[in-house]
Amino acid sequence: MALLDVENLEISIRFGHELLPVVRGVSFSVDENETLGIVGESGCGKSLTALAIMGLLEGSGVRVTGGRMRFGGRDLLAMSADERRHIMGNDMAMIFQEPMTSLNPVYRVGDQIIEALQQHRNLSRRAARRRAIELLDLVRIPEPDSRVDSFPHQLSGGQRQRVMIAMALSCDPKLLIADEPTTALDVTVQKEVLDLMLDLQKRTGTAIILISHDLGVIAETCNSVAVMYWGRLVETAPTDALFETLAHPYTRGLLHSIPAIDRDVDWLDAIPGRVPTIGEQIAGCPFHPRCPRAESRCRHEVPQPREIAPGHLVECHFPYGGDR
Amino acid sequence: MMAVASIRSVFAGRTFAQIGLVWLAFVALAAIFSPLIAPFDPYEIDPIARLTEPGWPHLFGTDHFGRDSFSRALYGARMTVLIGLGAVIVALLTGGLVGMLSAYFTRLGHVLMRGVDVLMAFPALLMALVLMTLLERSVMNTIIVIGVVYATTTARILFGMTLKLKGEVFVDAAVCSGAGHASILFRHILPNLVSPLLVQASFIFAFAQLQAAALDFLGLGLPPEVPSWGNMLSEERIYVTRAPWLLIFPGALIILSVFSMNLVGDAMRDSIDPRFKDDIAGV
Amino acid sequence: MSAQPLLDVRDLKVHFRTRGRTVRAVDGVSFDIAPGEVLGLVGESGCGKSTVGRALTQLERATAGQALFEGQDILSMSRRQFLPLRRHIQMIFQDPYASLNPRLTVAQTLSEPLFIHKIARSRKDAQARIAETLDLVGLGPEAMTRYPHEFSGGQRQRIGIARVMILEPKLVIADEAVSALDVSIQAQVLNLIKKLQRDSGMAMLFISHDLGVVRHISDRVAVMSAGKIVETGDKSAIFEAPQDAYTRRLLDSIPRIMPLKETS
Amino acid sequence: MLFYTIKRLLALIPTLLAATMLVFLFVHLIPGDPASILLGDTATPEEVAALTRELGLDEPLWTQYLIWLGNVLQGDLGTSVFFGTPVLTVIADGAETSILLATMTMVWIVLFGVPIGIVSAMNKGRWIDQITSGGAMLFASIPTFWLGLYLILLFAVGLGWLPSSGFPSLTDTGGVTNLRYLILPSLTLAAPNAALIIRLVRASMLDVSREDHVRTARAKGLRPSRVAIRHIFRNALISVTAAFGFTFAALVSEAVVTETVFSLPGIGRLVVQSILRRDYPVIQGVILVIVVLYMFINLLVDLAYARLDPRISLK
Repeated sequence: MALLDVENLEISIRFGHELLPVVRGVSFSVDENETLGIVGESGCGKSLTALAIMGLLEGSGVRVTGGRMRFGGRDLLAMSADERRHIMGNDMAMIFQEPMTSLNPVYRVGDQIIEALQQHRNLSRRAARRRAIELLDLVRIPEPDSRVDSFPHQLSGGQRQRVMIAMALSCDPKLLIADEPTTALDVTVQKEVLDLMLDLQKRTGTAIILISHDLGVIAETCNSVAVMYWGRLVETAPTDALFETLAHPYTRGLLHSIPAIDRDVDWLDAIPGRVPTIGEQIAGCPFHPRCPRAESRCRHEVPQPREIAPGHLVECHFPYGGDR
Repeated sequence: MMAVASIRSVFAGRTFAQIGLVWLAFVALAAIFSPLIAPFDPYEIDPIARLTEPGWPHLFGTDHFGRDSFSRALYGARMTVLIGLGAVIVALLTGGLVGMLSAYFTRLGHVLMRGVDVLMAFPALLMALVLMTLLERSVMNTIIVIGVVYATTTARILFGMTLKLKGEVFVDAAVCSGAGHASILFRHILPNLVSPLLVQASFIFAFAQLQAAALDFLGLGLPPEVPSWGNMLSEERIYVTRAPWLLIFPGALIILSVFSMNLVGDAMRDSIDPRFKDDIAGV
Repeated sequence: MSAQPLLDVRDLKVHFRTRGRTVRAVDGVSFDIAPGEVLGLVGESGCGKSTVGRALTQLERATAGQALFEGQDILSMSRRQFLPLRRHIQMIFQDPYASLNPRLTVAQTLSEPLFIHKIARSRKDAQARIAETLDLVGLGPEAMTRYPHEFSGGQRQRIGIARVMILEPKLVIADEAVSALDVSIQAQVLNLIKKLQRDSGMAMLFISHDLGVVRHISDRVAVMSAGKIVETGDKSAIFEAPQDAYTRRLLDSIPRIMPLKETS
Repeated sequence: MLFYTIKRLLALIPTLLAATMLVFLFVHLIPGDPASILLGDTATPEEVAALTRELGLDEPLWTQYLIWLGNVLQGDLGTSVFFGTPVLTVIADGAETSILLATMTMVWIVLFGVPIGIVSAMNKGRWIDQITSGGAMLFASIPTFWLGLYLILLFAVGLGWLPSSGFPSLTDTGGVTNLRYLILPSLTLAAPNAALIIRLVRASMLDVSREDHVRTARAKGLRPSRVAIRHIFRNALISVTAAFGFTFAALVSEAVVTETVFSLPGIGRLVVQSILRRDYPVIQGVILVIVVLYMFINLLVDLAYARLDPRISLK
């Protein structure tokens, strides 16, 4: 059994008196030493999925309305709020997109790490502080002895994200969820932060779920990839297999939309149409209005996931490389 | 059509704000039609009918001059609307303009806003009192004084909001298109300020009522014979034990109207651009 | 490179004074753009690349240096003197949500430059030009009476491009013009910009942090770091054989997707 | 921090000077000869002439201001027309009442405003929030004097629990128990201001609770109460503190009314009475004192603000 098993997850948003499902039928699993990438464009539901796993949806008008999530064999959705909190920040930790605003501006970064430590570990303040300095050193912050007493605004964006990572790792989590952790950072810093995360994973075996809109980041970092479109996982596969087959027309379109860094292409093979918004209603396959392979069946029938190769699932009636 | 739809959406599901709106509509109607509705002349003294209890024909009873309280209350609605609107107009025309221009023309603004800072050092009612000592007690002067008092706050608020809009990309885009100062101020910035200004105006309207009532109470507001809710309270307060209704009715009218205006302002505030919420000075 | 560049920027400096400190946002930048040429200006956040664009449109005052547009120094011009030149030097902004006035319809937004520069003689003339330009950027004439909030991000950026194209400028400064868009939409808009540039023969200063995008659209590339240009060259030279250490580091940092096997 | 304090103090000087100029000009805006105005109707021509000379009233306005400012800096605010004693003494007589009243009011405001605001924010949308925030808005809509009159009617006249008016000094018989005279006035004065603080605490906390770092705090597995106090309230306190300056201004305004309603011998009532008595030196003196005090309170608020928000003081 995998460390995290998500089965048929459904998340809904309250619109007035109605609950509108915005994430549907999402299933995947992650194990120790693994990095799963979830990729998709804005509003596809990737961040909601992450928050749902972490248990941070509560109070935002958004909630899990179906499916199962098992973490270390325990049913996350059946847990009480207290039990959930015991796992949060302890066995499961999260880092967010905006390093500039994700730390509390009025407390020193050391104190914020210490707070996380003392919440789950029975440590004296002195021991916690020592551990905080170790952690800052671990995430390669220079002069951790003095940086521990800095306020967030005194650090650069990259350093703040390192502090976030140190905080997330403070209680040796089994699972780390990183929601667009490098999107706000420059490419050079992005590389350092991603390298750091993978390096730490090698040492601790932490499972990672990396959420990103950037196929490049996913390709370089993850063992397996889940492509999300309009609240559904349209393609899930080991990274190599995914980029080799590009079975789903959306996955393929997404890749072709990215201007290459090492080749000259005159015109990009762009996906036509626009990115659907989260509350929109689409009959049949959600991608059919933009899909070059769409046929009448796609307009009426929602494709179900099917396995085109071991561990390679596609939700498409006419995937590339499949039999037409 | 669009305006009606947006008013609906602002007040949808806000029962209290809706009630407030209805009450304010009543006050407005009373203000407009008071000469037609009022059963008595609000100034008419009747020494025989002093301090009569509420009943027929004196719905709210009579005061110690024997004047009909209900008629005075109806005419008082007029003062309420007059002072509220007047203060809003004065505050927006003086302070609003200063704030907007100061934010747009930085150099001028630096000087003007320092002046506003100085005036802000005078607490509102104190400033009103001082100004009233220099002026005669009249309706016009009361409006001007209250308006001027809120002009400083208004200037500050508009300064902040204009500054935010001036940094907007669409303003840069207009500059790149070649738009001049007037076009940017009045075509690009001002229309975006209308909704937050409406919210601010409703709060100024509410504050102005309380200030006017306080001035009346201190004997430094409207001339005492003018029928206003503040004067009704102020004139009759010594009879509070003998004729408590004389204070209950005008007091309730003030509270209801100010409360309604605050509720309406609060509802509208939730519907405006969140960036401007912190700028608004209100309840 | 042609004999007479359209824009010749020499030793441009833009310094900001805040709280007694001087920030040298742009510190001696020189480059030129030939008519019809696309120069990509690439660099990381805070390197001053956007400030260069803002100085060239007088959104920011230059501290020193010259920018000769068809031989005239635009930096030393007053707001009034610069006005007629604005028609020829236009800017596309990053954020499609913030760059359109929410209170104006598309037609109102697009007619503003037409009337300022006296291109349209009448309302009818303006309408025709607006419809034509909207068609050019892939929007129908029904867009005219609608407000920005009725459009998606990609469509709004098309409107922003229409506002620029309606003036038929000689030089367009695109400041992170596709950075706020989703990947699939970014590709559409990039194709559009490239097509419009080729068809109209306008020159472009394309400012971006995204090296892939810059490679795709530019003829030549300038790499900027800490207020200075560290390397300029033809795009093949910059991307295939970078000379500067910073350029190399930048290129090395980009995550790559393994070359895909074409299956279809 | 010390550097910041000094910087703020220096920045205060021009505003302070400009404000004193306005206060000085006040007497000159009143129609009539300033010396006669300052001396009242009963003054003899000799007295008028003497004061004209003393204040340099025949000199240019600029010189007059400097003379006046010099006198003020030496503690000479002129002489009360009504009392015939130095203005400073008249103000000092009212100071005890007003300071005690303000302190007691502040205690109520903090005691009621902050906790109710926190509870309101933590229960956003539930009935307890609707009652507290709606109730707060209602209290902010009540004219101070009306509330005062009815409190007197209920607790003094009706129930007879508390005195209705006046305030004997703490040094008089009764000592500290004389504070009971200030209970009703301070509650009257506190009501609308506590209401504003409730609304403000609630609004600021709701704003902060939407910030990213609160999500980080929750992701640590902290208890909701800890997140609410240590992360949301602590950060909301920054904007709440900023509002305390305005609260002081509101207090001064409403104290004028409250002291009149309860016939308290404080500075607020002094202003009103002086205006009615046309005792201009006292009016001028009180305004000056209040404006200077207000500026220093704003300075204190700024410093407190800087202490609460490390982004400001460490810049």
